[in-house]
Amino acid sequence: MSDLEIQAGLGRSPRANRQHRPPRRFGVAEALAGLFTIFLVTAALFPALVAPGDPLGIDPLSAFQSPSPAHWFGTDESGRDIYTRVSHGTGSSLLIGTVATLIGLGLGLVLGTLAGMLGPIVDFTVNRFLEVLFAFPGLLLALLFILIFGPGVATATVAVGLATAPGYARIIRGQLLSVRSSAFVEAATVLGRSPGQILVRHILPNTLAPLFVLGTLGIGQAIVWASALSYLGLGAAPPAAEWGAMLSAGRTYIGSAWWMSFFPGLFIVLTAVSATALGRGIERRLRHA
Amino acid sequence: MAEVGRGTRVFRGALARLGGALFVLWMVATLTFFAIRLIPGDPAEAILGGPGSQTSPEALAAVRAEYGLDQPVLVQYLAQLARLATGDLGRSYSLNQDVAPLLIGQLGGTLLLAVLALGVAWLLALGLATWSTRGGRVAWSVGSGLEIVAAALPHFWLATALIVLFSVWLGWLPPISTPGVAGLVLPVLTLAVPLAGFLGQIMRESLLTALESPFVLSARARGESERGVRWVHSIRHAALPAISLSGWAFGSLISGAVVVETIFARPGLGRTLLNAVTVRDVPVVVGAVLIVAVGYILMTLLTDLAQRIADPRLRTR
Amino acid sequence: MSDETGTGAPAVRVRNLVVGFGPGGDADPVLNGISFEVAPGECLAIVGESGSGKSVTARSLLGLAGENARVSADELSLAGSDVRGLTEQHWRRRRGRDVGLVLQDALVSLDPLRPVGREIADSLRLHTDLGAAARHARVLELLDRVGLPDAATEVRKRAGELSGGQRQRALIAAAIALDPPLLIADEPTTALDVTVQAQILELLASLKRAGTGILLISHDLAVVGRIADRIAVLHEGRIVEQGPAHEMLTRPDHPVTRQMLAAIPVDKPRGLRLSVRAAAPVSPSRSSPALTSPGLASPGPAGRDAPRHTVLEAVGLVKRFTRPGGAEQLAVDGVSFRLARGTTLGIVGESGSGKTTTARLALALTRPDAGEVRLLGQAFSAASAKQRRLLRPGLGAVYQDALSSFDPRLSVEQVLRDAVGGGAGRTGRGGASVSTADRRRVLQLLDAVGLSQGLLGRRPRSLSGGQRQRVSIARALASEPQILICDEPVSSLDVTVQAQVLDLLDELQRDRGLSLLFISHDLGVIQHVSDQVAVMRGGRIVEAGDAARVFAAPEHPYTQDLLGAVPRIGF
Amino acid sequence: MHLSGYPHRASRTLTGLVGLVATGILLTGCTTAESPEATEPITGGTLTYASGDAEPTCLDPHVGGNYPQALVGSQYLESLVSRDADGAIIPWLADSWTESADGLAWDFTLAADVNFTDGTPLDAAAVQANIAHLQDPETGSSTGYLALAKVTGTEAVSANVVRLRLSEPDSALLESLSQPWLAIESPTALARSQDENCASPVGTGPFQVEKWVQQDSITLVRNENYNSPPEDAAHTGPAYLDSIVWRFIPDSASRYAALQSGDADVIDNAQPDTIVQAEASDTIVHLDAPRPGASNRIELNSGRAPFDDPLVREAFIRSANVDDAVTSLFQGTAERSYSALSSAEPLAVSAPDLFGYDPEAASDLLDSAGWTERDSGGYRVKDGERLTVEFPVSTNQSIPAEQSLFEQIQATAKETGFEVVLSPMDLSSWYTALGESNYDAVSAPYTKVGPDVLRILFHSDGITPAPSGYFANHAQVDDPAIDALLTQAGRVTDADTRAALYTDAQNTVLEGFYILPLFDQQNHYLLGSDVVGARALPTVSTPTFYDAWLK
Repeated sequence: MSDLEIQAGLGRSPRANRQHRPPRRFGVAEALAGLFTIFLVTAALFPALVAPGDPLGIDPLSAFQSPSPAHWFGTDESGRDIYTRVSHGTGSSLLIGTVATLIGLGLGLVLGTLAGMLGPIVDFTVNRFLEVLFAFPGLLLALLFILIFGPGVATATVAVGLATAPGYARIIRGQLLSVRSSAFVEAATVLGRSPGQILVRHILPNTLAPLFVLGTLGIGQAIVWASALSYLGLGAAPPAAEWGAMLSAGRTYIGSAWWMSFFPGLFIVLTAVSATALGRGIERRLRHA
Repeated sequence: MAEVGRGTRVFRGALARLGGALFVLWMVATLTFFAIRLIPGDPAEAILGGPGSQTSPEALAAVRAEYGLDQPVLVQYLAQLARLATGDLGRSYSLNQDVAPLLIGQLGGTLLLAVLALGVAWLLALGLATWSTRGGRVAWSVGSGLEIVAAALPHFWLATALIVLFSVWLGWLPPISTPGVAGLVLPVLTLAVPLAGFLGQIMRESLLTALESPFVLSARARGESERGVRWVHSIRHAALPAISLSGWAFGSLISGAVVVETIFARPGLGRTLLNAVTVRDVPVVVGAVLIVAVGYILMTLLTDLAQRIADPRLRTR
Repeated sequence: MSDETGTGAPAVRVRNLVVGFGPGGDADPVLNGISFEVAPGECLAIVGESGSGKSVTARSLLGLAGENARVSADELSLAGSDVRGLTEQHWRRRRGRDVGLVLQDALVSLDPLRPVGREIADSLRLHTDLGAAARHARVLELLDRVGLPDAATEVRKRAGELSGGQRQRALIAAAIALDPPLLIADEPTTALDVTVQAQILELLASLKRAGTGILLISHDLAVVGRIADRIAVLHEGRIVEQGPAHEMLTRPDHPVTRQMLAAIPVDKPRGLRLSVRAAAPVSPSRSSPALTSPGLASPGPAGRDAPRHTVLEAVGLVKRFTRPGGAEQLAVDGVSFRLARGTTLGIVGESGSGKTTTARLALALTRPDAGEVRLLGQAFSAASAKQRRLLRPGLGAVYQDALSSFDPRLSVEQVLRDAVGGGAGRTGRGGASVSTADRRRVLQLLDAVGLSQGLLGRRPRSLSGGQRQRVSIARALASEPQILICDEPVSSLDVTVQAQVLDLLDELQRDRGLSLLFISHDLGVIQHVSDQVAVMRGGRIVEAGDAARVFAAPEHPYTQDLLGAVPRIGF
Repeated sequence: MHLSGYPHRASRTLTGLVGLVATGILLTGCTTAESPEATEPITGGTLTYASGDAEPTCLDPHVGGNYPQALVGSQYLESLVSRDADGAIIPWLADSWTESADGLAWDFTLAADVNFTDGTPLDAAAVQANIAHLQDPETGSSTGYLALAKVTGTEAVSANVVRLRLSEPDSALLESLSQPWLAIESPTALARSQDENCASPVGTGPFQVEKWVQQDSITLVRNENYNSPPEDAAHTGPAYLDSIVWRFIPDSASRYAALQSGDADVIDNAQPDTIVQAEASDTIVHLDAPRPGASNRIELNSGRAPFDDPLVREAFIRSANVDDAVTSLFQGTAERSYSALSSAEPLAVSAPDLFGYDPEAASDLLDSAGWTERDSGGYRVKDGERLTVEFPVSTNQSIPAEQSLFEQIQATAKETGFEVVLSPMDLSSWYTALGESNYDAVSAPYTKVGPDVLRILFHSDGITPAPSGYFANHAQVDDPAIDALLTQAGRVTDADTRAALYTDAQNTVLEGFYILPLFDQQNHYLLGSDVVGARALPTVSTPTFYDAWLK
């Protein structure tokens, strides 16, 4: 199991029941998540739009200022505006999250497809391999990877990707197997379709459709992980405006300047939450539409 | 199916599982061994204090001989396996002591932390799940909202927040691990809350499925009270999937321990591991990874067992 | 059955019961003013099709209609006392004591994690102050009463470890633990095989004789005919007709009742229409058109009496499965049959008899461990994959669960296009290779199965069961096959819808000279559709032959049991 | 190798000659300043010390020899001599000493009836064993080893008089011997395996090692038979405290929180912001004990472009706005330094005018140095080469505030056109970077008492790595004139001559713009107000709790 499998699994919850669950309409949560995501994407693509300032521009004499109209999120030890930094950090954080997720998905897709398509022997082997990978809890796999290739944003990103791959692989495999054994694939066989046609027409589309959702859920987790690595001083390095790095820098001053670590952390959490909310929303729409 | 047949099958199943576990262990060892080969630089030099310290050729040669680094890789690999089999995890570069006893010493604290956190997470999750399904859209939304947020909380941020709140502002709890129980509260909470987020989501889903299922209807039709329906019938169904997650939970707890032990200055596997990584202390890292892997495997075996106990259906199949 | 009503207050009396859900509930209630009563020792059957409001009725009598349900009635009394506006606590005291409930599928109606003994003891625990020992004794007594042999061991088993019949008995035992004056049985036998069904009905009848009032809820007139004293036909939230069972079954007034009766295939000669002749209604139509008097349909095409040559032949099929545990199981054990052109071969058997495996073998979806399937005189199961693919167009298939046999991503049109356009699948989403020819074929197919073009854009998920089955038939016909293999094509449908589908198949067979391999657990259906019959049990064909002969004079005892168990109208 | 944990620095420290250590125990912001000594000391209690330094891998400071070892070692080990607050050498384990006329032999008379905590008596043989242990390559001593570089042999003149023979006069000898890294340990204990001795070294100190739980804490208990306090101690006889629990809490925030919550009584490596808070609070006492030796400075690698050009070095120094940074980051807890030496050094030459922030001057200098164009990034360019400054930062050795300081220098220097590439790295990578001379600027704090530190830092010998692989002359100053001055100063015994020589040397270095001085090496302790009588040893400013007691 992996947090992804859980997240993904939850999307597939049984049909709603009046008594206990609210109708699966487009909820307020999803709306908010959507808005925040729009903000994030804007900040990532055009940071200047949401925060005109220079994320690295120092102003020693106005250091450690608490949140104020002038500095919404306050300033850090070098007088840099936290809001500006957080906004400009969005880009790198999202990038890290996305790339890591893509790596994870990519590997997962390869492994999953091998296991799902190439018959029992390959399946068995891949499964064992996955079991082995699962024996390294995510962060450990990442740490091991960093031990080998040294710290840094790039390695951290790949590390997170690697750490999440097994989860994806297992989901994809499961999806593949269930689709392959599904009645409509059989029906297609009965219609005299060749395995190739069935693969293209039915199996792949039905397997890959959920990946988008998975990705959305994954990005949130990936960002949390990557920032954890940065926090441990193994990822992005200051003064880079990366959330995790900012947070760890801010922690030194937690007693005197809580805002330095609060806001970057807040953004990490909100991002992850939005990703989850959106992912679930999309999932439901895919299922009950 | 004949009772005899079942008995033998169960036995065979146990054997198979054990074999699988051993295989995984072996693979883990192998994987790490060859992964370590990828580390740039001369291991012998690393052993002699890492890069930067310019070591005499003689010393290097000596170390190579001692660690068999002059042997062909395959020989080294087998030697490594042999050492591992005898529980010898090598010697730490940075701490100048044998890895096995060092890590074993650290293991206790981490396990205590993990077990407590798991327990607390369970309670939190169960409580939230049952409360949020008590009825009403508000409870539902609040419950699921809390869980999603909890699941998204990074340990390092949560820990900081808790310290600021309970230690700095309220001054109720020590910000670092102290021998007493008080010192455990914050670390355990930090680990438990995000986990509870995940477990809670699972539990509520399965709790709802149970509550909506016919057997609950027939229970109600027998005059079962709401409490009865929950605690006699639904709760076990809610627990099942969460039990099956324990293996994963253990993993995530270990990951969390790395951060938590560092922040709360708790001695433990995670902190040792992190230090080892930052100073590139290969034997310690490998040792820690192996130990965790063993733990994970044991955990999954236990999980299997627990599931069988909790869900009779698995026994008959 | 006699009509004599027990003394004392009726077990339940309902007058003008109205139940609505949600905001618009009052505007369009699910139950719209129904009234009935059940006396002790009497059995009232409420019969209706899915969506008619049967289950809501049952739940309303238990105060379990649901949180957001609005229940109102001029009278609603259990065992003589008014239960309107009872608080939850008061309801709890009555449930299980004044009224017991038996649900359809005991596998899910009993807690799979608890021993049935505990489930049964629940009501005792809740309503009496019996000690554990006393409860245990009572449980054994109950199990004995519902006819569960060696109860002592059964109590410790869980639902999953019991057979369907045992489960249902246990469930009934739980419901009657406190001898409630009223027992509500909601489709108690639907999921069961005929023989078991008969036994359960017999059990209910015995309870009735013992003085329990029974409210039997079912979609199947034939079933209720066995024990009901009175029958109420429920249609769209209203009781359209109510009266003594005997009259209702012999001299129905209301069209809906007639339609239902007509739809029962049992003892209806081959080719006799079961459904109303109309531009095949898309679902049990709200305004049911006038029923045309059932008459013999025109005898099929000359093909029927012409010398039959075999189109599909199975020779000594054997299929083994290995269970997870490693134990081997013979699913199909030396099955042979021939399907002659233009005829229908019905394969009947109870669950686990190997019917479905046989179907899959016939479709060459699984390889037989021994024996072979020959299609149109050519090796089929033995042929190479490529060869088989060339042969497949000669073979169409209709499945029990139509929905799952459609790619969830595709619309009706895409599904049919795929089927029509041969390799059309190659070009991504169906729309890509729009050939007007394909389009025309799709429309023809729709027309053939009596579906309107309006459905083309819909997803199968949004169709009714009948419509789905029609679509899957249309798909099966796309390749102009000579053979249709139907695996339980109607068993998940309402009787009237079933009737329509059966008629449709019959028409198609006549118009196109199709040969049908028709597999079902329902003897009635098989009897109605088959020229030849094969009765399967434990993977073997125990009896086969001309349908008329087998049904008239069954030779094998098992066949006799089956036939005996078939619920029939008429006394 | 000597690892030092975040946020500590100065893991290699040689201590040498001369100089007063201002161990001003500034009890700032402390309302308990109503002279604690007024109340009678209370015996008993356990003091919890939370260190931000990395946990030593060996508790015997002979092995390796870094500051973390010195910190804890000062509690249970003692040296032959010590220093008082005025910087004068005072007797400790040695009552007295004499230097031969040629300065090639020193005789130390040892204090009478002092025993190690294992019962072994302190005698000449014991000292000989220690010197031998320090000089034995197997021991792997770095600091002690180099401090004894000039010691060629020892002999026991009598049971309690030991003689050290030197290859050449060494006026730094006494200071060297005063350091914790050259503390005297029980020869019996030293005879054990190194692992054993690392786990529980045996000395003569007021406390002794009871148990060491790796990765957690070291427990020290009172030495009941203690009888060898240094002259400047406040009392005699055993210490007041029953025991000391020595914990390692790398996270500065946790550390300070622990002090606030009373889970720790003393913490080191206090961060500026916490110091400010402490001074505001009335429950926490601030003890500022800056380290002797070099100031905390950035060294510019004159060994390679672009800093091989003095103009560029000056330009860089002028372009860095250090003053504002120090103000904002250290919030008044640190004084800006304009000298190569710690302000603790009387001979320190301070040249404020050389290190002022002056962007205009900086860009003029660059122009004249030929770095005229600017590229799209606004950085200076010369023959297609960008004006880049590689600046490896050891996360172990530079506290966060310092790292922030570098970031600010990076920012201000950018305006002038320097691209400063800060690369935080772990210690071993950092050493590698230095070893490969793959840097243009670096901050490597260096603790060594007395101006002799200049020889280590700026003598061209310091460019070629020592056997251990470490080299100290990061500025890669290769100037015969400076070499001559420093070598001579290392030998002469006449104070004035030495002063003159060192002054010349410093001026040459400063005017060569080899270094950018920042501030004294910070060394701040915070004490709970219930802790009375704790002080820092005037040697290398490590704390001692011999006189300390808990209210």
